[in-house]
Amino acid sequence: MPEVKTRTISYSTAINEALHEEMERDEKVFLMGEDIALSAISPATAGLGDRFGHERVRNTPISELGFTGAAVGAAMAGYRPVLDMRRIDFMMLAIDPIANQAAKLRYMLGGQVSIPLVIRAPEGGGSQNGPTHSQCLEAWFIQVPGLRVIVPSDPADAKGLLKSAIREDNPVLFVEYRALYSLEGPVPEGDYTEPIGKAAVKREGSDITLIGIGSQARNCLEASDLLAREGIDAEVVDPRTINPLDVEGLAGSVRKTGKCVIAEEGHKSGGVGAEIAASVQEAAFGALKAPIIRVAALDVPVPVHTKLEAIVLPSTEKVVSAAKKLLS
Amino acid sequence: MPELTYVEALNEALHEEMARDEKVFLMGEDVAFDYFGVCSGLADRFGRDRVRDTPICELGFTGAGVGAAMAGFRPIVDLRFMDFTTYALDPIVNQAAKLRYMLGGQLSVPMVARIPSGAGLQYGATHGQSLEAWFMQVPGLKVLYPSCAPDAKGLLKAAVRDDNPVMFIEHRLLYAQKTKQSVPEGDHTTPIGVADVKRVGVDATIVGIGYQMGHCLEAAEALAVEGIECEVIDPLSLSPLDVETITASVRKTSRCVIVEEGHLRSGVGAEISAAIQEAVFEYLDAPIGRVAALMAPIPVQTKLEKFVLPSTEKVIAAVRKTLGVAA
Amino acid sequence: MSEDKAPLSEERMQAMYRDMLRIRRFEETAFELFEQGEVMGGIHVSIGQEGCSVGACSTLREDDAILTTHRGHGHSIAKGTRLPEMMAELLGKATGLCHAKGGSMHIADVSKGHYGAHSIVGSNMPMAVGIGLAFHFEGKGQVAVVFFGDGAANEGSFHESLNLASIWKLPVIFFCENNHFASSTRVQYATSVADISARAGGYDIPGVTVDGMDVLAVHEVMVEAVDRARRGLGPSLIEAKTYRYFGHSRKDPQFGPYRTEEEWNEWKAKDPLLVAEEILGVTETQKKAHLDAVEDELQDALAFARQSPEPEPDDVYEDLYA
Amino acid sequence: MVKSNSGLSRKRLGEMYRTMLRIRRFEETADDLYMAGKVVGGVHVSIGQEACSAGVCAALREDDAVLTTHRGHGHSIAKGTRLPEMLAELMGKVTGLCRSKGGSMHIADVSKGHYGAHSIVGANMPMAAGIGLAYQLEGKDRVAVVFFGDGASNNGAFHEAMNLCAIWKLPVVFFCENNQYAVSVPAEYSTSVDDISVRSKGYDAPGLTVDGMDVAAVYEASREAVSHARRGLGPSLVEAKTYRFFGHSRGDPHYGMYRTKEEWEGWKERDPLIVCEKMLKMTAKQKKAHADAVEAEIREAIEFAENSPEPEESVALEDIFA
Repeated sequence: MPEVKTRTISYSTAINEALHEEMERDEKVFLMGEDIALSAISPATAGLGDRFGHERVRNTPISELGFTGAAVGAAMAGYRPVLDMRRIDFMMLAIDPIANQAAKLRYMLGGQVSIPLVIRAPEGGGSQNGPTHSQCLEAWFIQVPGLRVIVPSDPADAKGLLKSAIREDNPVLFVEYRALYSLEGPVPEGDYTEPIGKAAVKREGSDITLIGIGSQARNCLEASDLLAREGIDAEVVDPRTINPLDVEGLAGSVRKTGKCVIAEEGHKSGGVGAEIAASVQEAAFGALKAPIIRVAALDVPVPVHTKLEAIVLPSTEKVVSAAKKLLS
Repeated sequence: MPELTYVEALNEALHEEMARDEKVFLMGEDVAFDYFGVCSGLADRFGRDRVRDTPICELGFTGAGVGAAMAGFRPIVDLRFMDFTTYALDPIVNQAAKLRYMLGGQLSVPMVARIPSGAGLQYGATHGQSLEAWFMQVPGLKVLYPSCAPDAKGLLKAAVRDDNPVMFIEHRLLYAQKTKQSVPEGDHTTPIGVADVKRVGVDATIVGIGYQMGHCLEAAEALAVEGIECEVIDPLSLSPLDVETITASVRKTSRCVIVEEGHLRSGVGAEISAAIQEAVFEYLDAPIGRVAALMAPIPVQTKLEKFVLPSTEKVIAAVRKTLGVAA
Repeated sequence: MSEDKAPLSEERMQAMYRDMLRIRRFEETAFELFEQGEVMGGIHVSIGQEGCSVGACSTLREDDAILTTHRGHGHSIAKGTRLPEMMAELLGKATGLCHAKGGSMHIADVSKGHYGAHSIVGSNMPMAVGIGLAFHFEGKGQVAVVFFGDGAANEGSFHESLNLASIWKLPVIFFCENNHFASSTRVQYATSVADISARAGGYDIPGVTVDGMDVLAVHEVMVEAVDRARRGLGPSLIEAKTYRYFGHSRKDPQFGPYRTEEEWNEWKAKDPLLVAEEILGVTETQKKAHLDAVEDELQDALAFARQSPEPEPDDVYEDLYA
Repeated sequence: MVKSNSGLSRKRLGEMYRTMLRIRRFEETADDLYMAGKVVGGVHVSIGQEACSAGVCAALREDDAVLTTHRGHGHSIAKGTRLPEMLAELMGKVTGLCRSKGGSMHIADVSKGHYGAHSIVGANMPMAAGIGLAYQLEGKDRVAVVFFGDGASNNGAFHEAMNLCAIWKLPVVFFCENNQYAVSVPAEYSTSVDDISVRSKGYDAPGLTVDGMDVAAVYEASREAVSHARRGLGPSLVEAKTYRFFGHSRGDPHYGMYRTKEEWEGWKERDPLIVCEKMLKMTAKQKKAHADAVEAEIREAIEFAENSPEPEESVALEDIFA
């Protein structure tokens, strides 16, 4: 296999590059969202307005319902809109066009249209933004047939999966974790994509499987380092896509280790971890040696106060202690 | 004990609660006229001020419900189709569920959202969804889903009296049921957060959500003929979820199937399954099974709709699978 | 003439001026604390918009309600919100109005009729309709005022709320502070009408545009709207043209990326405090007396906030369910 | 309210008459089939509103787009949707336009520029904005028309979509069929203005109200609005006052529940077919010729639909993803 040349860039730069390259490649791709034309406010879209003009990098009024529905329409009519939702919390005002229209139209219309739409949805806590600006809501969209949901956890996946998302002929919710924007990592040079629907083993191990979603894949990697110091060899698996969910990819690791911790930033009840736990126990029941444990945000809103927020959100330490509990 | 249909039970609860507490009022599209009989007689009895038709503006009137609740009233908003809540999620998820918490307990939001749900009427993908799992992930909301007349009445009364926002889910096919059931006399409420064992058994536990309870009981009936005794549990309240009652049953039976009408992935069954295996892993003799809508939108065509939705036959097959017995 | 419509006494006008100063100094203090890292979460200061807050709230009774936005310190103070507890909220203390769970974007003091700052743009308008509905039921002549920005006027919730309030003749005043920018997006780009108040015609209600830098002008149009609402004649839409001297939050400077220095200076010349000083003929002595009093109040508030304890870990579970 | 003048050729008006008759007979047939238990899912017929469908679509080119509502058979037919496949859709056949998965509420024939009936009230307007945006980006002079009811005009989606189209000058015509009732709720109760078209002022766009029972008047108003859009001048709001002679769906009768017999009869006298027949001074023979031709077409469609196969179960899992 030829050596892939890489360089180190941040998660937000990786997203920015993917947008540049895809807009360059396909003139049907255009961006819409609040404040996206102003580089200072949106690093992920920095420079795009200058390069491609404000027709294709289109500031919108604060009308989430309106511009999301408009994106569905433009997609039906053959364009490939990429929306910037700014925060997933604001999507609460735009769920109808996403869940009732984008996800279902192709099906309801018997395949007459497709909706090649990408919704970039930054989310997550850790910056004292409080209950309405810190939510992680990706679990909702696993339940909506017709949507793809992507949850990249590092710069290379962010770029490769965003490029795939833009080329995908179906509506994609592309979740970006605000806590990861500054995370740096190796990213291949040139044009590459990552496959949608395929989990990735981020670290191989044999004692326990740590499944981390988005920001928590990072915490799982950190946790695996800490565990290694105590002689525990953890495997870290990142589903990368949660709709469709690569159940086999996840169950395969659990069959090997027999133990599993799932970490996510959303609330525990009804979270992504619930689905993964339910499907993994169905698929790998015979291999499981212990219950699957979920590490997630506590079932309370995310408070503003730094200390309280830290109590509510998951962390590397919480992953470590969950793993140790299973191994004890 | 009086005998009531599901619709009559809901209707009685509304009459009684509106008569009991003048802070209770009802708001929604066509509530004064009401197609289904749930609101029968309310407008005549309590006036159009308290039984308030709204324009088609789910965002507006649900938000208004939150505001009225903040100011001390007890609004009941009628969202007509669960699918329409997609327009009203901001006031429900970002406001009603969080306000008390964000404001450090300065106020509460005693609002009930009545949410008729459910497929099976060939209304298609946008008029029959079951989205209750969404609300389970929102701390601050309570989510109730009664499957029969007595629970419907007792829970709706409890919901109206609860000081928190309650998503009260109803099912359109239950509206259509003409069978009457005994409902406790007088001012009776059903406790929120307590599951109900609808049938006792030892071989497998079936957890049925809302309308699917009917399929579960039919399945249990059919399996009993073959000597398989199922315990059937209705959580009644999805949030808070009574994990204790469910796991107590699974400790006894060691096998469990969860049945819901929502789509499989990340549905109510996912949470219940994850919670059960976490609590009583060592008692389980087989993987926890789930019966749910297939991962396709609900098609209009009758045959296709049936294929996508759960059914008594699918429940029976799932129970057999968990027991390792062939049909 | 109703009590609302009585002419303003000299004393009341001085009090209004003082309230604007209180807001200005509170915001300046808050911003300093923010830059020093003492504030938890983000803040959005309303410096430049004090004429709106005070002009509007000076027409309200204590049992009237307000709802505001992420940029809501000014309205909060003008409505009588307790400063020490408000400051404590900003600093993330257990004694804060919201027990450190809401922060700057959710300041509320329900005991003073302040039903909260709401951080989702547009979300407060339907809630205001509901509070107006409750007031309509109560029949005590209470009024709800909802503050929102030019950006929110393009949200669907604006439309639904004005229609509802109009058909039900609810005592709600929709007060749009058109500060010309939704974050970085200029109102002329995002909004299809020159005067947002023109949208009132779509709901058959009065709509008026007023100079938001002139506290007395704001007061005057509010008196009309409040009177109308109290008499059961329904809602009004008021648009106050104003300007925020600071950036949207911390990330953007006062001018540069999306507005010019010239524009900024033009508006700065119309500073609501200067305008009021001129109209009221505030003397230097009066000004100093006001400033001293305000400073004392702020220092007390800050001391209270700083001395207050942080919340306990177990507090995360408090205040969720009633 | 705009009334028609007689600047329209007999031939053109005759074509519109034929379209209206095709709609009328299709819907009567659909209703019969529904009562006979042959229709899958619900149907909402537009009988009484045919002049809106025929008048608007007569002003469109084949490469223009329409989006409609749950009550969309009329618009579909007027835009050229294939009748056999449409009837097959209603009857749950795999040859249906949507392969039996959308039913009456989601009739679409994208090959004819029909981007779908949309069953969530209000949802089609933002989508129309997006289609308009696509047309603008393409630089072709195509136009999108979105049909909606009086009820939808109170939905936030209306507001956001109108504003977007106005600020971006998108080629979209908002055509409101004010049939006086949102299910059972009268427009005069639910809507804060008498003429919904006045709301266009809130977006600085042209607005007018037209007699929706007069196909020539609808055509003229639409031609104006479509031409405005085609010339790149942005959206218009056209309101047609009309009436559905049937109930909302099969759950409610023609009158007696929420509307009176007198009101119903008053509108029935202005049946758009009768109005048009009078304008054309149609003879009994001419009428029969139209009726016979339409009957033959409908019979063929029924035959096609009846003879079409039901879908295989596997169809339920197709068309989810492209």
